[in-house]
Amino acid sequence: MRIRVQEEAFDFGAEAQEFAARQSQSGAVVTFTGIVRDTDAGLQAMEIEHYPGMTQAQLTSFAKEAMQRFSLEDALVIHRHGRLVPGDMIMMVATAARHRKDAFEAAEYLMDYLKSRAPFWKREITTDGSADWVASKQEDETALSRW
Amino acid sequence: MRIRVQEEAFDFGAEAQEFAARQSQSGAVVTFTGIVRDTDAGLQAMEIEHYPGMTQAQLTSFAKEAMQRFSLEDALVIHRHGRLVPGDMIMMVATAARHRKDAFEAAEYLMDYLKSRAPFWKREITTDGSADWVASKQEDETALSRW
Amino acid sequence: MIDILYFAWVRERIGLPKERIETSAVTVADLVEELRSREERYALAFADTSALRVALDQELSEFNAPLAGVREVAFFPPMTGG
Amino acid sequence: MIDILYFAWVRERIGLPKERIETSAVTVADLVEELRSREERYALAFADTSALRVALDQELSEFNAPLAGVREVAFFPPMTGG
Repeated sequence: MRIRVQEEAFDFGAEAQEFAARQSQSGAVVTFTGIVRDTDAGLQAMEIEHYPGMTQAQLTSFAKEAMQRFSLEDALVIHRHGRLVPGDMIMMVATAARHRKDAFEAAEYLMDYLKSRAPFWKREITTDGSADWVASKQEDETALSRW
Repeated sequence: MRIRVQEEAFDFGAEAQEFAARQSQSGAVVTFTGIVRDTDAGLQAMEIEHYPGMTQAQLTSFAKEAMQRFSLEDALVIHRHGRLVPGDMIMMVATAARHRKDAFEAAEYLMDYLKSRAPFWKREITTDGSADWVASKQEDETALSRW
Repeated sequence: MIDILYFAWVRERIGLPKERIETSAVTVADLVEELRSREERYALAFADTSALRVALDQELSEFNAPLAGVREVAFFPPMTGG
Repeated sequence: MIDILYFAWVRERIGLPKERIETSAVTVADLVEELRSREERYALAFADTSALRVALDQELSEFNAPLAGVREVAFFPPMTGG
């Protein structure tokens, strides 16, 4: 299980490959990657603030819970903070399990918790210079009730 | 949308990276990779037979349906046939959508159809030399009823 | 003339991957009956059609489907892809 | 002495990321009341606590939680990770 919170970019392909290659018992590997996408208003950058002392511990606790709940062989979470531009990868999770159902559900579980329970806050800087904090979505809160 | 049925190995990390990088509208990319895993009986190899005339068309039709149903920006399916050994990657799917729910569901949809409706047949060659066709699972058939 | 393809253990039991035959069978089920009556290995392969799947011209179909116009019939066990 | 941390728009409204204060507040809600009464900018930041989340010693908590033994309190809007 590996958890990384970092400002620098990560190499999604290399991380995904390495993760899949180091599993010995798992027939199923699922990855999720979040990418900064342009908005209708024109996005110049996305700034991600976080709570340094809490982030790593919180992500570790989600991953531990996922490992147990979905009988994972392994899990990986990488989440960036700082300034990102459209096309940049924000974060990724990867899960490895014997069966695909567990690998899929664990990845969705991690994403649902990352969205609403990990101490990150996104701000969108539009091309006209305005900066707006991204509002949390009710649907993200609702998604948690599934678990 | 790309569909590849091939005997040779594929580079999962490079495919995943390239797939994620070529999306311009999607905030969410999900990949699934199937890996040959060892069995209790000791697996020497897995041989995958397929129906050449039908495979490509069938996979294309699943991917088209997934594109529409889950509003995908893109989808990728790669499936190997021939002789594989434990640790080899059998196949991968990748899906790109604006929202993570669609990307996840589309990948699961593709996997459920690949498992039970794509003309591949697996045979396990154990270390003691016996060769057994893998039986289809009732749970895979049941999984289809979700869609 | 119709091409018949066999895959996986159906191919193994019958002992060949493909054959071309002349048939007047109206449905897939008729064709199966005809094949079964040929030889023991066919009877064995088609003993339980609930364990088999059929594709007509490379599309999944049913055993009660008509064969009119069909050029390629394939018999195989439930698929195990992914 | 207790450390109070502010994130995102809470930090912006209050105008600082962190401060150390002396308080006799028993619960988080008491502490919020105390802060609100200090200055307009606090009153503004804490106008609607249903829009806020709180962590005690880096664990998510509730506004009715006791502060006894707590060394670090953090206030922030609902999280938007992923």
